[in-house]
Amino acid sequence: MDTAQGYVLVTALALPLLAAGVLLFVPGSQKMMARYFSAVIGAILLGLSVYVFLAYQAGGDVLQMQLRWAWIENVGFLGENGISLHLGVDGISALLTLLTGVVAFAGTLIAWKLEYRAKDFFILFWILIAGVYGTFFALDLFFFFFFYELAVVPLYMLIGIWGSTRKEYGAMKLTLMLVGGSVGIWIGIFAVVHEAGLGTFDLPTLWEAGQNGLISAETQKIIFPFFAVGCGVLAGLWPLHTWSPDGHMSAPTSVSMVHAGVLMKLGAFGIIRLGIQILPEGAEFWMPALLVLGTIGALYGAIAALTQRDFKLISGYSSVSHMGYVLIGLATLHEVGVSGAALQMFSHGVMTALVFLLIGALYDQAHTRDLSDFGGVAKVMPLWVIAYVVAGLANVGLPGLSGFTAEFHIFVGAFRTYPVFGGLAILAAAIAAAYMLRMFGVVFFGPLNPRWKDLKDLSPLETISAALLILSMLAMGLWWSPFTDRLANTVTSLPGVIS
Amino acid sequence: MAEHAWILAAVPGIAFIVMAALGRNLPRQGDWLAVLCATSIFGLFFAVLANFLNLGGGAWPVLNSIEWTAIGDFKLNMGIAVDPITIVMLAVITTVALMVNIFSVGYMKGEPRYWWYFAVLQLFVASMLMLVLADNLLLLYVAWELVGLSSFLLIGHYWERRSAVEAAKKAFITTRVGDVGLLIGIILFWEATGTFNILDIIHYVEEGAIGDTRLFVTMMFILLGAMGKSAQLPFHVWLPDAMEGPTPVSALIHAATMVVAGVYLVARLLPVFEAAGALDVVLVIGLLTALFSGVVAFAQTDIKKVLAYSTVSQLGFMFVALGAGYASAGMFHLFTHAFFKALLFLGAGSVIIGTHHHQEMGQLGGLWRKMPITAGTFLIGSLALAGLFPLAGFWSKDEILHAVEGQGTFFFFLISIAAIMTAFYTARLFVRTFLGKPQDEEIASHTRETGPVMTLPLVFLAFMSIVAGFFIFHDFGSAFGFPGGFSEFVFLHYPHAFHVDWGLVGLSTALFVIGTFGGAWFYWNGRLDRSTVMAEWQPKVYEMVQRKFYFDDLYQFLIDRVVLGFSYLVSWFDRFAVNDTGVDGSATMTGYAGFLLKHLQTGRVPNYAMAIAAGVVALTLISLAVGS
Amino acid sequence: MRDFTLFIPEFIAISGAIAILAAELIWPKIRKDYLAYATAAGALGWLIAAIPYIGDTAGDFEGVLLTDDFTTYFRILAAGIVMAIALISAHYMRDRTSTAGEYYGLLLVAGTGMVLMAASRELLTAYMSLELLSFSLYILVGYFKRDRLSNEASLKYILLGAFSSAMLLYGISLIYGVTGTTSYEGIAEALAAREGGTDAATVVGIMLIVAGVGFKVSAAPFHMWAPDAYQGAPLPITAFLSTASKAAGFALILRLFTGALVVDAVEWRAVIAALAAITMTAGNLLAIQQTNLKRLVAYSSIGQVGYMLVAIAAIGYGDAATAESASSALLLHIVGYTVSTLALFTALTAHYNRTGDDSIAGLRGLAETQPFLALVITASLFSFAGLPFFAGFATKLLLFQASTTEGLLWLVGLAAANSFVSLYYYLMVMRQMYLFDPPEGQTRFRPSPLLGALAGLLLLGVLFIGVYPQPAFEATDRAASALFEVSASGLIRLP
Amino acid sequence: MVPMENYLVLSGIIFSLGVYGVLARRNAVLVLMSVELMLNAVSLNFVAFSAYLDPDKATGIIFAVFVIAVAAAEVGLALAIVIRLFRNRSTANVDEAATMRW
Repeated sequence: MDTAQGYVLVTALALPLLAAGVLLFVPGSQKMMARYFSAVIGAILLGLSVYVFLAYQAGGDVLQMQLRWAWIENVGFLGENGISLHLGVDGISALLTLLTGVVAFAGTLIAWKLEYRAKDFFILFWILIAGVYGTFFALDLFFFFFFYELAVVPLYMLIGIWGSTRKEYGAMKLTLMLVGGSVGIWIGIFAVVHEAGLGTFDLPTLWEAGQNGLISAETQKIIFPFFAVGCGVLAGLWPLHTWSPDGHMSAPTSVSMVHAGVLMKLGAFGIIRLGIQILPEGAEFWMPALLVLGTIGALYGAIAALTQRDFKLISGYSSVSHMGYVLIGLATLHEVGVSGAALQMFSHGVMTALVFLLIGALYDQAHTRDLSDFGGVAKVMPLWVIAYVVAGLANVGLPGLSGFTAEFHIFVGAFRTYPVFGGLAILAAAIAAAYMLRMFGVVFFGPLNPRWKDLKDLSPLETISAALLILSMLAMGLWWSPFTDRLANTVTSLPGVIS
Repeated sequence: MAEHAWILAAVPGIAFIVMAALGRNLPRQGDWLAVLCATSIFGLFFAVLANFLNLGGGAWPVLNSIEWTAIGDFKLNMGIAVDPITIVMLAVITTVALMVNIFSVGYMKGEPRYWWYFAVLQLFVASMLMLVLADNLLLLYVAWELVGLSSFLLIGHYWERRSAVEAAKKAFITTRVGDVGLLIGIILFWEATGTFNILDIIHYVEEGAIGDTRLFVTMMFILLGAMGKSAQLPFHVWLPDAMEGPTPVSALIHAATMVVAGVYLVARLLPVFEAAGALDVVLVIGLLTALFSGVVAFAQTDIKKVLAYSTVSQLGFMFVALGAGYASAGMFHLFTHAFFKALLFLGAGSVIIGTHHHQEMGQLGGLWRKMPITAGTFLIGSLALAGLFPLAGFWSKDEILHAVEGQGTFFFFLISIAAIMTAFYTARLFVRTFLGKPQDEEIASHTRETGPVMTLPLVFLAFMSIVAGFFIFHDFGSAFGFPGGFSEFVFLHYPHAFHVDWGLVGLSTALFVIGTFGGAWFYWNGRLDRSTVMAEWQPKVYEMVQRKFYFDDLYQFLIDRVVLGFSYLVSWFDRFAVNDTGVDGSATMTGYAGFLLKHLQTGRVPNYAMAIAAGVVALTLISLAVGS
Repeated sequence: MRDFTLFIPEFIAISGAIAILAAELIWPKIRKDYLAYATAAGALGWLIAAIPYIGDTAGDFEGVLLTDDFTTYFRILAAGIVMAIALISAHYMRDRTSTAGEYYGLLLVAGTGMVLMAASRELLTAYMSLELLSFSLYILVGYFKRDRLSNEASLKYILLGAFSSAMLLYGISLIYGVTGTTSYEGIAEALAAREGGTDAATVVGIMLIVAGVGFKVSAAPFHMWAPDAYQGAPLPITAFLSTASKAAGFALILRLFTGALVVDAVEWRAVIAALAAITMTAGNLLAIQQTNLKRLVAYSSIGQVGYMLVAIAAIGYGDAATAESASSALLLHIVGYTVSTLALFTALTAHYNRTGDDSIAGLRGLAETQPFLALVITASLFSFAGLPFFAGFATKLLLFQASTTEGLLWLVGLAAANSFVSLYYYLMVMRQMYLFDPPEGQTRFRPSPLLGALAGLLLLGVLFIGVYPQPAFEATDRAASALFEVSASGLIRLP
Repeated sequence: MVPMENYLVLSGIIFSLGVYGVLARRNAVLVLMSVELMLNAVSLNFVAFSAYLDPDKATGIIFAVFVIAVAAAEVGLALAIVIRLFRNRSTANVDEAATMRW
């Protein structure tokens, strides 16, 4: 059964790549075909992702749906299982798979209205999605890195071609910073594989090596920062977050959605997969530093967001703030805190995807994102405003929405380990309320600026996407156990995680 | 039924979902659904009550919980606990909610987003019921935030008005600051005891499981949350502004139910506060709040603002009672206050509708002729607030005075002053609004009494304002199934049978007389000359009072200059230092290094040859240096 | 033993060269692209003839040449490169010159030189093979004799080439003086038998040899000829320079260093590491500043040489197993790099044949006018940058991983960082193609079927090596183990 | 018999002179001649080593012969290129052949 389920993972991984391959041969003028085709692929992927999440058994083994195809072995320095296409999910990646399915589908629908080189867009989009799935599924260091890079690189063109405001600068900066981060991961990989001396890139084997002392504590302490900073860049680790505001400002809507929604999670996920699991001792040694950076990020992002005038900058900084929570959660190395980090990844993913969706819907009509240009938009775009309010409330951690579920776990974990930082993190949540409500007040409410009386509300496609995302937020907010149960075993099995 | 009291919260919750989803398309935009819902929970409450009383004291509290989530050793249950305090709160909430729902049908007629108003009202009721039913602090916090959200939505109901938006924002953010404290406190409890369950926590604390300092700190954080929600100094600023919301909302949320959540929380955790030695803090805060807002109420001219400051002041009274260790006194005042303050707010609403949206006292006056029912019920409410024997407010205030008696003369004196002030501004309010001559004939000519949809709730609440006080009596209580009266019923841990202390009754009545007649004399028949005496005699003091002791200005200054200033600083730092210098700078430096380096490539053969020769020399040197 | 059957493939190549020269002498009016096809056919024959040698027992030719899997590996590589370059050149040369016989003949000769460099087990033979390749290249670079840039390029190349080969020879003479022999085995034994510590003659000799071969592979600071030569040379020759010439250099280095000098690794390993660091850094930093595509590729290939030198340094630092796996990974990387480069130049030539513009800005809007070429260029540049799905990702990762040894982690880290810097200028090229609209008047065009097919084929190769490197890696692993069967790593002299 | 060191020193001096010539001369022909000087130093080295250390096999002498041959070919090729340079630019100054740089 396990292997059979493994083919689900292979399908989820191969499908977007196949889609990209097929689209390559679709004439550029056949836009509708590309759209329908992508929507179908997105729907199938959503189905597969939901399946993966639901089929992951809460009480079962940590790694499920494993599948291993030999790839490169017994050659050069590589031994048995040197590099293999080893796929599988644990609780955290099952959750993030679900997130990917949801956000990718929503993103596909949003990209519907793209006119300029629509086909090319979808090609790159699907490559990116394949990279994301691959990173979550990979249980082999080589393929982890392979897909990690695969997810990052298409962004350059996605932003550079279809972006707005200072798109070339944003695209170049974003790509370089993210790839720069992956250099750190790369170096870490060299060191880990070399130190383990097993001639294999197989992650479970390396985890064992790291936990059984094959990689000495001293070495772990040296290697861990490479992983942490490398992945941290993508996770918006302060002070390496500056690609986030600029990149998001430039990116087209569905790219922002996928990027902030899913891609940033790859970074945090990498810290778990590579940092905590391979290098438990290094992780334990460095976590206080990560905690401080995470806390700074959480506060800094929130405070900076208070006075921004651009929607996307607010969301960009708020992402920095929320990813700060994720880092705090990880840094607690406490079972509740780490679960919280995983939950926050999901929560922030759907929430921020929704926010970018909505910003895009407004920007496409208004061609400005300056807060002070607006006012009383609720009059003309009620659905839009409701969706935004829901997203905003999730952002400020209102109970009943996913944000609270996640943040609560993080706070609990943080208080058990580092109470002062836990308090600061909660403070950041209060500041979040301030910047969100400020934006609500300025943009949504008050007298309607007559300039905007012709704004249209969400289109049906946008409504479907938004509803899907809101549903996800509500699901996690209202009923925790399907999510926490799946995380429980995984989190407690992480090395060095205390209870 | 009592163990299924969660149904009480579920009914309005479902009503909210149905109304929010279908709302506008329902007949009459679904207001009947709201009233139906309120009626049914009102009825269900009696089912719960009957069952609860039948079970008898041995079965209290009635518990019912399920496992919610578990991660490793971290286990979390969610459920309800029904004990007498809960029952009291349920009584208040269901009753006032029913009245307000009915009243709203009249008040909100023709207003924008009629359906949405009722939908959110149901959300509020659901959350509020959940808040009082919760058996653990986490669920309580969840409900706590949700009532905050409903309050935010309802205050901002007229969002086309900039002031309403600002008020809603202010309410949400101010209470949120307190909520941060509450959440920290809750997690600190968990940290110390490993549970969120309220009864377990109390149990642990009584066993001395938490160290003194730590417990005190925890309780301070919890208190922060209670102060925020109950608008205690210095968090009181949001409540008067919240009057931007529709008036029935003010009655329900900002007088009877939500704002007393803080009182409820402190009463609930009173043993813990006591163990932590934090009661004095509660007392002092309550007293300061009571006095402060009593003073500010003098200078307010908007009916609703006066009532708002009065509410803040009365909440202070409740805190004082709790701080004195008399949970029953606090809860009793909460109980009676809910009825007469709801009555007053609804009365104010009736005035607003009757006069076509005028609520400045300076423009009103002499309304009793045009609106006799409103005036009559308002009078009852006012007298109850001022503490006329034997109306509801008298008994509860009497209890509070009794409670403070033990805290020393100084506190007793101050609380008496506060009581006089209450009577004084209440008299001012009533006299200037309903008695004397109309100040504005234009308004007066249009004024009509409101219809039965609005007056009937007033009458009912007036009735309650008269009789609610009698629940304190043993015999009265026995008749309803709880011998010992309110005090004993509410707080099993602190049995405190009620005895009428005639000395105190006399004093209390004296305070009422001084306050009321002083106020009435002062403001009788629109004698504005006398009311402006203060403004002329001590303009600075008067201005200070009118500007609410500059609290709002101070906060505004702090936000504009300090918080936002800091934010600008951070943004600038982020752009300039982190981004332009750190990130772009390193990119530029890399490019510049390339630029410098490329000039070595001169294109001339001798230079190239020189590089080769120099390279050989350098390599040799490196080799000799490293190799040996 | 003089077993001439060992070199049947090279005989075919040389015969082909002579035949082509003769053909043009006999039929001066022959269509020049036919010569290209003939060359390609010859190279194909060469390649086919080389196939039986795969896995065959090592054949020793008088102790100076050795045909083992290592040699065969370079044979196939050389034949492949020559074939591809000939096809790339077909239209390019037809349009630009009236005599192409020497051009195609010399391609085959140069390829043979490359194979002999890989096969040499003796310094004189190695030197002669090197010069065989170099002389061919001098002429090829300056083939457009009336073109000022081409002429200037070949002048610089030959003057500096002669200078550096004099250095190399002086180094060889010193080593000969110290050891009394020129055979690799003999040198290794003599160095191992030598008593006492460092002696200046050996060190200077090795350094001069390093300079000589460093010049050949264009390692900084011996690289300066390369950008100029690349820019001035005919476009296909630029491709040839950056593939065959570098591969040959590394073939010689691998044979020489593992067969003879590895004994004295302590003397040169730090130097090679430093050379690698300087080379990759200089190459990548300078590449950022370029506006000409050929120069960009030149500097980028210098950066690549830096990465490759990491493996050579690892041979000096690691144990025998590390050395072998590093060599194997290096050979794999050379394949990946070669295929990517050829793909790039195929596409660039197709573009150049139409526009005659070899500046980066000339690629503007290529994604609109010719999406396929843009895709091929993107694939090869991303392959250089080491991005997934393309050869460079897998080969570079394996190369660095195999080269990771104690004391060399810093270099591997620097290499990774450099490969990040390189992404910037590759993206700058991408930017021209994808982010901008084509200049006025540029319309969609089709590349010639020949180049299109070749580019497609090479693109598939790039993807194949990137996604499933196992077969290629196995082949290079065999080559490396053949190399280490005759290596002197057993004689390593400890400091 | 003359000690081997003398040959080596002489060869070293000649080689250095050659290097100096390459670095200092601007005329392409003179640069070439300097390279020849270096190659001669190499040949001297080989012959000396061969005569003193390896008289039986004479590897060095053979090497020297090859070096001479290669040098001749090299000069032939290089001179042809210099002539093209002169044709193209009317100068044999290597400094002026610096169109391509940076």
